[in-house]
Amino acid sequence: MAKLNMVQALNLALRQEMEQDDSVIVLGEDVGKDGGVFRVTDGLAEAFGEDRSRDTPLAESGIVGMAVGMAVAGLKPVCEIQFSGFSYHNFHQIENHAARYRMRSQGRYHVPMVLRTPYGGGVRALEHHSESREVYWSHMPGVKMVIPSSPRNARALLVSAIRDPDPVIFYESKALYRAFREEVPEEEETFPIGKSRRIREGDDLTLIAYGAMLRRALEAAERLKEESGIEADVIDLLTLSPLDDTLFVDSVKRTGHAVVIHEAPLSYGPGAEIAARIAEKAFYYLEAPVARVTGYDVVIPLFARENDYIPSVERIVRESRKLLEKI
Amino acid sequence: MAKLNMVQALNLALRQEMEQDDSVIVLGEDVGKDGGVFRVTDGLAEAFGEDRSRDTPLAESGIVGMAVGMAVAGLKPVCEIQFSGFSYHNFHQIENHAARYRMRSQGRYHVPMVLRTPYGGGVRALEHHSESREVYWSHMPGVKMVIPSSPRNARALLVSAIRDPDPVIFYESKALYRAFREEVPEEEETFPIGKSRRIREGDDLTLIAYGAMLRRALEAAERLKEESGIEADVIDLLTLSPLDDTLFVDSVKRTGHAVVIHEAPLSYGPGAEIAARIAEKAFYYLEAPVARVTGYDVVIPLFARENDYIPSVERIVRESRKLLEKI
Amino acid sequence: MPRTLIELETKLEKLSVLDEAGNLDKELEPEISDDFLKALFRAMLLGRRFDERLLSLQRQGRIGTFPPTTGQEAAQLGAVAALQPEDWMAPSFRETVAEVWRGKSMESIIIHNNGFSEGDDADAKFNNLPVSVPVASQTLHAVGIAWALKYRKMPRVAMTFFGDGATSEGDFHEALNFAGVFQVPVVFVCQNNHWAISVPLARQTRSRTLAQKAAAYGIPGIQVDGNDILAVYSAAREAVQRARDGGGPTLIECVTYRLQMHTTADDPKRYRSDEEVEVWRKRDPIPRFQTYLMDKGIFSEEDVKTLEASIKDEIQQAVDRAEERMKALGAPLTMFDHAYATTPPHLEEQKRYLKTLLSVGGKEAQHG
Amino acid sequence: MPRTLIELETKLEKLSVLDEAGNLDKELEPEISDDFLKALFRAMLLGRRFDERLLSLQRQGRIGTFPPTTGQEAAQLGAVAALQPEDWMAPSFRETVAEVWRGKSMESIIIHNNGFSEGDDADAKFNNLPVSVPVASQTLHAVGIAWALKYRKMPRVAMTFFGDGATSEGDFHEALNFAGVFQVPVVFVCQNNHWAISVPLARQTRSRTLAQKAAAYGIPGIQVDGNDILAVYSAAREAVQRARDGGGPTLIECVTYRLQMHTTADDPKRYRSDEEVEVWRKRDPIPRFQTYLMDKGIFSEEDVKTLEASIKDEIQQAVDRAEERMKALGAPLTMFDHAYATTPPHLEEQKRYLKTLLSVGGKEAQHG
Ligand SMILES: Cc1ncc(C[n+]2csc(CCOP(=O)(O)OP(=O)(O)O)c2C)c(N)n1
Ligand SMILES: Cc1ncc(C[n+]2csc(CCOP(=O)(O)OP(=O)(O)O)c2C)c(N)n1
Ligand SMILES: [Mg+2]
Ligand SMILES: [Mg+2]
Repeated sequence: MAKLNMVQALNLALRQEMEQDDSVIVLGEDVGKDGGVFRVTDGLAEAFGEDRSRDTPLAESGIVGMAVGMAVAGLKPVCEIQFSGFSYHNFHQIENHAARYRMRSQGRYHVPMVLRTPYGGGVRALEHHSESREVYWSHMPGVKMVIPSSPRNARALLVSAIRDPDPVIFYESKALYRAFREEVPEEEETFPIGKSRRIREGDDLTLIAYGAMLRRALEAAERLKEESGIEADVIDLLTLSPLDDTLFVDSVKRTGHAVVIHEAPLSYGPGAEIAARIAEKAFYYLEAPVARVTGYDVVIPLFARENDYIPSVERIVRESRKLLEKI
Repeated sequence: MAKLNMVQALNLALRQEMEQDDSVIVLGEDVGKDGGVFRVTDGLAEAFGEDRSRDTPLAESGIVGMAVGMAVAGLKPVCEIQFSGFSYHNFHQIENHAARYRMRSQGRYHVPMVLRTPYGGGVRALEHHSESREVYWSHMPGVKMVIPSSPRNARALLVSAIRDPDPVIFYESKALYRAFREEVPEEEETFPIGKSRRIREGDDLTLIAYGAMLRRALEAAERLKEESGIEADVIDLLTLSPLDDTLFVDSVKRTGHAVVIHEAPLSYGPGAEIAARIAEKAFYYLEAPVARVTGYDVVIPLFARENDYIPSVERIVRESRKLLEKI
Repeated sequence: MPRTLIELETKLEKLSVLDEAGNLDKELEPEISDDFLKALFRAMLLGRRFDERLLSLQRQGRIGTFPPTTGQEAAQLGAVAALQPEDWMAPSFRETVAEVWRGKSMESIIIHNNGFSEGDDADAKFNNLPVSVPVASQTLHAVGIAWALKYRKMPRVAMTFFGDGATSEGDFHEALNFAGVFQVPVVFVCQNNHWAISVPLARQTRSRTLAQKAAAYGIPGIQVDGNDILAVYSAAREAVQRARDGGGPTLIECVTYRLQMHTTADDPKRYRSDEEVEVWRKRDPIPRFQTYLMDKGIFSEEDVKTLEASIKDEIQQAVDRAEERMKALGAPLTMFDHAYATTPPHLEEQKRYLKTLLSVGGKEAQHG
Repeated sequence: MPRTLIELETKLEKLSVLDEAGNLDKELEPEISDDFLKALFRAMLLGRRFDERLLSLQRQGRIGTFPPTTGQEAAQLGAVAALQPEDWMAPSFRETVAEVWRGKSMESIIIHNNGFSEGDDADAKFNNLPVSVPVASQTLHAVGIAWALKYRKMPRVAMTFFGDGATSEGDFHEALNFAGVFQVPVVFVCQNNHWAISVPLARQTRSRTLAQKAAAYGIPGIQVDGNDILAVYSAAREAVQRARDGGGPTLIECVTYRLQMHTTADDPKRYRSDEEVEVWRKRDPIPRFQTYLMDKGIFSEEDVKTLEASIKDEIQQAVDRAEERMKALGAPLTMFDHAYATTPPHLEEQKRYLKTLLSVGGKEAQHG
């Protein structure tokens, strides 16, 4: 097992899938020689040829619309959209087509494509390079929405996404790309799309997060324990749609308290669905309303202020304590 | 006062605003001679000239991007996107620009535009002509999201939207366009964006709806009363963003029970935010979880089956009863 | 330089073979077997009669809204006639005539027009995409398919259809540009029927032809008389052959006219004059082609009569079969069937819920 | 017809005035006053030195990522030099030199490059849009502005900038098409710097020039040597004049080269050779223009030295002022300030919440 950061882990997933299956085609802006602006596709064009890690003209709808056609014709395209802030350009190709060819053709055609794109703040980037809009894709019928939180699960989930017969939107946290390394086995590893994971056990409180916020939730859990003896259960959602509510609902049944954390804006954000599900499925166990620790309902500010926007460990700790004091 | 259907009421709003203010410009596909495929802009080109009700080439990003520029330069464009199913083509122009020029320019520029578009099912239309995706816009910082439920409030809200200094997404229910008539005063009438309305009073249950579903909620309330003596408070949201939670939270504090109804899919739908807000602000009053009566998490089926997708009065009644039995 | 003109890398041409009266430009006459010519004529006539029948069904409330094809038969058929079944077709929404040529049953079309997804089945022998309503969006799918064909070294091509209005969409631009850059085997067939609902061509673009838009992508463009099936076929055959031979994409503009309303929900009197329609009625592609066949001596007035009768029959049978089949359709639970390869738990749950609703209340429980 | 060539309605041209060595084509020399020529030269040199300084600030961690302009000064300045202050400019993200010409302070640019929205202020005398990061999207805003100018019968024009890569985006296509149809006063300036990050022009489009894309919209297109400020200025002045006179839009392709990295986060060694860069270094727009000015006898080596000193000073002052001003910036609550004209209740609530957070924990409460 090698210790890899998330960029390397994703690269490993792509490389191995491309080796095994020549229908896997990477395409996007600068994914060829340049290896992607974050280097996730580094070396793929050299290893597999330019057609397998295909630089495209600068047009997101073109990339995704072309991928839809490739997928319908039997390939497994993995598109890279350079930043999720530019994935709105291809929104109609996903909503109107990738998500629907199976239904529209009564099952004759389907769209086994992946749309990888970096999301989220924390890397001192320009406007449009730091936002979180996972709800747009999570609410969309016909697609799946996945957000890994570590090198190892990123690799396993990307392999599963590539093999999935339906379109998968795959958000990669820029803040996590090179944040830390993890043992990632050389052997094939997959992780089922549509399953969440318990990362830490505790009976006092349930922390629910995904992507970059999972790490903060874990740190917050450690501090809650150290500073106040509070034991938090931590759930990593990993897939936002279809949403696996079994683990967090069970957890809340034990803890009676939940905090959901995300970078996306509060209103109509992912936390709303989590809170609604918990209320629906664990109402009589809840001792306080689900707390939402999230971005604010404004565009994430330019980078000098972005850390005041993104939920901090301190803030998670504070809201968790507040929640428990209410008991 | 004339009795107008919603199409006529919207036309009145446009006509009067255009009369008063020559910076109001209607633009879109077929809004000129044809008067719009639903005739909302009927007669405007004749009355005000072709430049004031401007047919454009067939390109939604073009329409909206151009409107952003017009608005920045001091006009008040009112775009029509022929069906909300094609508004994803201009998604990036709203998310990346309309919603941000004020912020990006530190207040120097702003975008006083309206994007009108028909949404929702119930008129036996083709694919892409029947869906509800109001969440996409409601979650988006920097825009406002309005959905009227009757001719009179449609007219008043459209006037307010046109005068609003910020971008407003204005969803018009196709099912309501010609569903019924209402007295609409000739004199100017506005309705504040960001305010909900109580439409019916009752102490047993709160029904929360908007757009086409408001009528079904009201009908359900009547049936609940007649058949079971249940008195429902009915709240018409009218604006989804910024969301006015005061009325429905107060209501739930009295009734202890809430049902939220929408055509949009369940997961990450508008109902999730409503349920989360109620839990946050009226937790200790809630006697049961907020019930969500919504579309399913699939693309709305072609029209032969659309009525099995859209919440029916019967279904609202049933879920309301179930909720109260749980007391 | 200094101040010089830019030379284009590919040709932009115009082509016409049969004139309005059916007179032939002998030099340009394509070689087509008599049987194939007759098959084309039958398909044109069938397309026309089926369109008329759909219109009357719609007026009787027996089908929903649909987009008529009358007047555009030559443009559609001339293009698809150049394809093999295993070639791909990515239609827009107004290619009923082309779809029927490529194995789609009229019965399915009626069922689709009644809002049943079951009408979206297709003959497995042909690689046809289902209709695509969002204007121009399917052109990119054709490019993706063509990319896959090239990658797999398959001797096949993709052909995509779209209207004059569609050329204004960003997707059209991105599709042609990608096709040019990747030199994939795709043929772009624009049915320039002069109207995008109420918007005339002159307000859609300032370019004098649509074919010249090919210059922006460094690919060949050709404008043909779209009511002249021989011209359309010649251009399509050439483009398909070039694509099959690795010569990359072509843009074909078929100049034609929509003689009917945009869809049955549209009233063209609001935006265009009867005189304009009359001018184009005289350019009807069917009589012109008939004259050619008769002049050629391979077709008689008698043949036309026999043909009309057999077509009438075929259409009636399709209507009957469709109406019979639809009686058995309508079970709402199928809405969950083709959402994903495997129905995820939350959809199973929703499906069970709807099933319960239906069982408690019967139909009434659901409908508002 | 039958088979003929399509004739275009407008001209597609190429233009060059000064060659690489600074030699003049006398016939094409535009009339420009000496003072204006000198002002242009100063702006070019200032642009170059400021870019160099930004690069060193970035390498020292004193500013964030930014897109360098070195090599593209003539393309930008030649174009904006044809505008009046009240004309509108809709830049992309790489028009720093043009922005400074049009009243934007270097101080603001530094502040913006440090992630402070306060750097997005602008000189009220000039109608400049803020930078637009989503490639090509701003071209539509320019069309909308030009539409408004025409509607208001104002004798002003809009000019928008974008790159070679931008021509692939759907928005570029929609913008040019709308501009053509509406015949609005807009000038599209493409800085073809041969690269879109790592993608070379040849993979961006198959068309030999970008100027010829104008043919798709029935508007004039011209390709100019973008490192020749006299050529750029001539073409821009002509296009601006035509637009002002009601003659509609023009597409100008400025052939230039990005001598530096795409942004400071980019490593061009991964995708292009030093040799290629060297070829273009010889075509640097600045020495060429300097030669012209010297040949013309209105500028000496001595003048250059004086100029360099004054520029160095000006830049240093801007850096100092920016660093001073930034000390007072950073209050996070401003993130709520320009969301809407009136802050809605839920944002007031969120603002209060953040205020509380900041007050209880100080900075530490917030930062992760
Ligand atoms: C993206 C998109 N925008 C708008 C529509 C609504 N619409 C359907 S057909 C049509 C006009 C299409 O014109 P054209 O491309 O010329 O094709 P034609 O209808 O003439 O065959 C419009 C505006 C749509 N289906 N898709
Ligand atoms: C819509 C969109 N997609 C992708 C990007 C990321 N990106 C920024 S600049 C750039 C290349 C732009 O190339 P070009 O238009 O030639 O301009 P240049 O950078 O050369 O000035 C890309 C891909 C973006 N900013 N916007
Ligand atoms: Mg048309
Ligand atoms: Mg470039």
